[in-house]
Amino acid sequence: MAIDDLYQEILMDHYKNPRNKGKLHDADLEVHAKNPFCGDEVELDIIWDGGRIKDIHFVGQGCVISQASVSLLTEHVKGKTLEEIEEVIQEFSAMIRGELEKIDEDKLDELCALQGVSKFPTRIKCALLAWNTLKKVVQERKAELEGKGKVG
Amino acid sequence: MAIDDLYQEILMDHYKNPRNKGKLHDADLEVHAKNPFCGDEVELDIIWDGGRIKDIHFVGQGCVISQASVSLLTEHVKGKTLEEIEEVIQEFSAMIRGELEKIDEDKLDELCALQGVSKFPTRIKCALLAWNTLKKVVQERKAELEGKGKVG
Amino acid sequence: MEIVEKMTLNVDRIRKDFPIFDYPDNNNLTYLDNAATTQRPTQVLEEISRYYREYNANTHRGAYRNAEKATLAYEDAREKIARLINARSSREIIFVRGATEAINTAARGWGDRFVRPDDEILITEMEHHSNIVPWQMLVKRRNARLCYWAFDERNGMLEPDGLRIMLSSSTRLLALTHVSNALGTINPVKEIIHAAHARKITVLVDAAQSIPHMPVDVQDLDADMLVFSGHKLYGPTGIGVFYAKEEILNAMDPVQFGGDMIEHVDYFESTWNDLPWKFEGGTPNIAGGIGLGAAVDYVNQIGMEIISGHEKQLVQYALEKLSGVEGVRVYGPMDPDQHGSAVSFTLDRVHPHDLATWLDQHNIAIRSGHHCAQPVMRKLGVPATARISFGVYNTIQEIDRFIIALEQAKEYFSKWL
Amino acid sequence: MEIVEKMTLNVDRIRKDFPIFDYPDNNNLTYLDNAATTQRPTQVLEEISRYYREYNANTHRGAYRNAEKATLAYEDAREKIARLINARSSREIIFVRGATEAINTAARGWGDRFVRPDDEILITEMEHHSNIVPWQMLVKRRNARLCYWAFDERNGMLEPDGLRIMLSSSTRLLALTHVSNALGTINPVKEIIHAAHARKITVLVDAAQSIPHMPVDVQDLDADMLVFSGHKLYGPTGIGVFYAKEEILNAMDPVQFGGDMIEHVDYFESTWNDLPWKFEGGTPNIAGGIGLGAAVDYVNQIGMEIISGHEKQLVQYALEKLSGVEGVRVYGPMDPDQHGSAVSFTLDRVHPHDLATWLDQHNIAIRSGHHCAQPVMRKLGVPATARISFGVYNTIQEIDRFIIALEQAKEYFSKWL
Ligand SMILES: Cc1ncc(COP(=O)(O)O)c(C=O)c1O
Ligand SMILES: Cc1ncc(COP(=O)(O)O)c(C=O)c1O
Repeated sequence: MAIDDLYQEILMDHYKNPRNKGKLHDADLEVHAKNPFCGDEVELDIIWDGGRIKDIHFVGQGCVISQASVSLLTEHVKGKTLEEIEEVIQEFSAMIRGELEKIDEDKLDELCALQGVSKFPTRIKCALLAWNTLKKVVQERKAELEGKGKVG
Repeated sequence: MAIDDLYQEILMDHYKNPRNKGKLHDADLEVHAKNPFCGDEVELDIIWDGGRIKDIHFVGQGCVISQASVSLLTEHVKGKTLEEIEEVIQEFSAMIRGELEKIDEDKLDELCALQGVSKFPTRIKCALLAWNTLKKVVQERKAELEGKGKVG
Repeated sequence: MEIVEKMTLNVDRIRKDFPIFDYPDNNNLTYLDNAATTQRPTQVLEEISRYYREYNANTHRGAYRNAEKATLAYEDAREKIARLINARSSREIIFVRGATEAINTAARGWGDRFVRPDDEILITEMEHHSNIVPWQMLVKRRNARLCYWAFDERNGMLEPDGLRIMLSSSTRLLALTHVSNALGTINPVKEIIHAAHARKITVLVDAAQSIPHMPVDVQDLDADMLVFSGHKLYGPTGIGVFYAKEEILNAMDPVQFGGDMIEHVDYFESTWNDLPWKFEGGTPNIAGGIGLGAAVDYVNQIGMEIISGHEKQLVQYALEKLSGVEGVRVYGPMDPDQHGSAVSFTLDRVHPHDLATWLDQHNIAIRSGHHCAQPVMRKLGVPATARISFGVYNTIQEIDRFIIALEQAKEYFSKWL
Repeated sequence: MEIVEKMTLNVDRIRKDFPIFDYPDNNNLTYLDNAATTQRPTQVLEEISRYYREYNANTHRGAYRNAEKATLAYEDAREKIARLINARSSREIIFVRGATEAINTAARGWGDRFVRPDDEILITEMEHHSNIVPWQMLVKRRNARLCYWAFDERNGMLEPDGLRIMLSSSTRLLALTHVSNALGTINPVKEIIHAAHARKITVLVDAAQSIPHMPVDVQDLDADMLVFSGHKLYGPTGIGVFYAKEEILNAMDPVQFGGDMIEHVDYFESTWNDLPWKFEGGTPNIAGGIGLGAAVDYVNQIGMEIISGHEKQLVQYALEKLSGVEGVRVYGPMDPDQHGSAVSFTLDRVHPHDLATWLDQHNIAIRSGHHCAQPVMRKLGVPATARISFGVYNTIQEIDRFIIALEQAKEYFSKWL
């Protein structure tokens, strides 16, 4: 449990130079997530392209883990389909919770930089804050598209 | 702490043949006392004669200790002045609570039969139920008479 | 499907888990007041001690390891309780001080929100004060009405057609006890809930006297809300459970406002945290929750079916023996299948309180009084009863010892009376 | 009159009383999160254990010896608490779960009864959520108004003329913290109460952060109501105190209805038991009460003046050292005489949560977050702060260790940021 396992260089870089940060003014959707116990806040702005995320930005403040995690999230899900995103969320969450026996580096790619969080249980919520919110968003989008008969 | 220390013959006799039991229909005052934890209830009916209790009866149901105690109370305070009664109440309560070094047998007389209660803390409330009520009654009577300038 | 063998308990081994029986001053204690509170096994005490000595910290808020450990242990206990009563999720388990606080939470959080003027709250005549007074106060606040479902004083059973008579179109809630602490009656709550639901009536079950003594499955019963106390389930004092279906908890208002139950606090408005924390304002009884989790482990390890079978034998034996004592009157059902682990009785001409003192001198602890059920006493026409009640560690021999002492008490007092 | 010598504490000996510091996995723990919860000394744990192992029984109801013993121990703890805060009588001491439940009890039992439409409730901007949200909800229920007394963000002190400005003829209650958990500010509650009483305004003091750290005398302060939590005073979780003057308690309505708090229960009406039990519905946290009594004995045996003096030294040292670290910003008063045992700060460019994790790796436990005081954070313009807070067992060496680790953290993170 060395501290460097947690604060990997990639994360520090994303914290310092966050990707896709700032409001998307023509967003289809704007959702807020908040960790009531530490005050971290994140807003996700999303533009849909049918069953895909066409663009995604975030606004927020918080610790290295939560901010790097959401910055990586935006990079990782942009352009993906709802199904692909669900798969990543599932895999990523399992990694963070320490439930994966073997991490699929191909699938998670840069996200692997957050694998150290699993050894710091007090930080799991920080890493998952934006992801849990996105999970709900994706579910709702799927339901919406199904309602319109546009999915499948 | 033999059981016979508690259940003295005098008490059994008062339980079986309570003195001054039954309503006093021309009472000046009727007060109720209740032990919420065991359901024992006692009603005291009192006729005043200035600063004295002229007559006192009780109605109630309960255990040997509470009923013998109130029966003895009526015998012991009838005809006494408020000051005398306060003194007995004080002495009696101290005996029951086990706070007396030496029991004044002259003063307490038959009431000494209840001294075993001090060794049975679960029964102290039973023994004091009627006495605590009488204490308040006497205080109020004194205040009333003082208000009328009749005491002293 | 598990097959439950009709095993008998190794009570000798179980008694060794309970330090109270080894304490010299207690001198061979026969403890028959389990309906008031049970004893706690070493396993529970050690778990509490472990929390305080090894990882004591506040929950949910800390950014260091012991805080996380404490949070996990506390939330793990919640999971254990959810499994014990087969809740759909641990979000449905709210930690409170005990059954009383749970019912008060329901009356404020659900009642103040959903009970309208002239609505009826139906309770039974055999409720504990904790399942009476919160509803008396609710109906006063809401201008609603309280109604009673009567029981038959001859056998302690609810009047069979009571529900049909009592349920009206304005009945909003039925709150009733699973097992009566004053009569021992086991109520057929599953059937009752079914009938109430047919009329869209919400049902709260007071399981304070059933959870410790028999398997209880909230989904099978389809209970909307259910409450119990940890201290009657071999757990610590100051902890209990308010269970309610998730949709009910979502619709209800929280009752304790403050730290941990909020999401966002602005100057004039606040929003609430997710379930179950929405209902847990302030630092919780962390050691209590963890201890209750250990108590659940303890009963699971023995097996609730087995505990239940053991206690049924004790109840059956006690009912038989007590009925055989001349001058004894037993209240409640005489059929052990309808009788929970508490047996209420009176002995002619001997007041229950005198009897209790007499038995205490023989190191037999029983309860005397109104058992916080004054309406039951009034109905039975007695000021008080004596009550014996069983736990996993009680034995047939203890009942024998109690019966002998009871006979002696009768003899002692009849000398005089 | 006792003469209090300015003794210094033998902290080494005191640390031996706290098993947490001996537990190997805790590996030389520096515990600086005492404002969240303190550690418990062996003396408290043993007293709890003694109750469970030797005389475990329910209180107030039993007719056997252990029930009486348990009742006496529980009521004796109440006496100890009455003496600790110099209450007129133990009837003024109500056991609750903690400060949060105490404030909720005041808001329901006093507020719902006495607050009228358009009345004002005045609180300060530096309150803990537990002293904000119950009043937000009360004013909604009663159509009353909530007002805030501002503090100066530069020094964490209440605006000096705030009271004069804020108090109006419709102010009914002032609820304020004695010591702020987020800023450390010690408020001059005695003078404030005096000014409020001149206008017949009732005052509730949140003493959660003062009782464990300084002598508090309710008669000297003339506080109408005062609340605190046992777990911050070296006592168990799940127990705390609601103090109010006897005439206030008599006038208030009870809030928890059920067993033990009633005198008489009829079908539709009930009457209440005497004080303090009128407010204690249901089986109480008996072990918690007894444990809190033992905690009071523990602090008395050391001496509250001495604890207070010791902690003042720590605070003074911490304020000095922290201010010396470049990039650190300390909140709240810089004068140690106006600063309670909690010190809040931020470190430039390092988020408090990251700092806390970093320190945790060095076995230093601090708090990071909004400290359940979101309005304070908003006023300071930060999302969160880091906070260190002291107890009787902390030392100057631990502060040194913390400062060194803080410097290292700064270096570590500035490598990147
Ligand atoms: C049937 C029943 N309901 C409620 C209660 C109240 O439980 P507690 O005092 O633990 O809140 C009891 C216990 O006395 C009980 O027997
Ligand atoms: C000032 C203040 N008030 C109230 C509370 C609430 O105390 P509890 O969580 O023990 O109810 C706290 C503790 O967090 C506090 O610091």
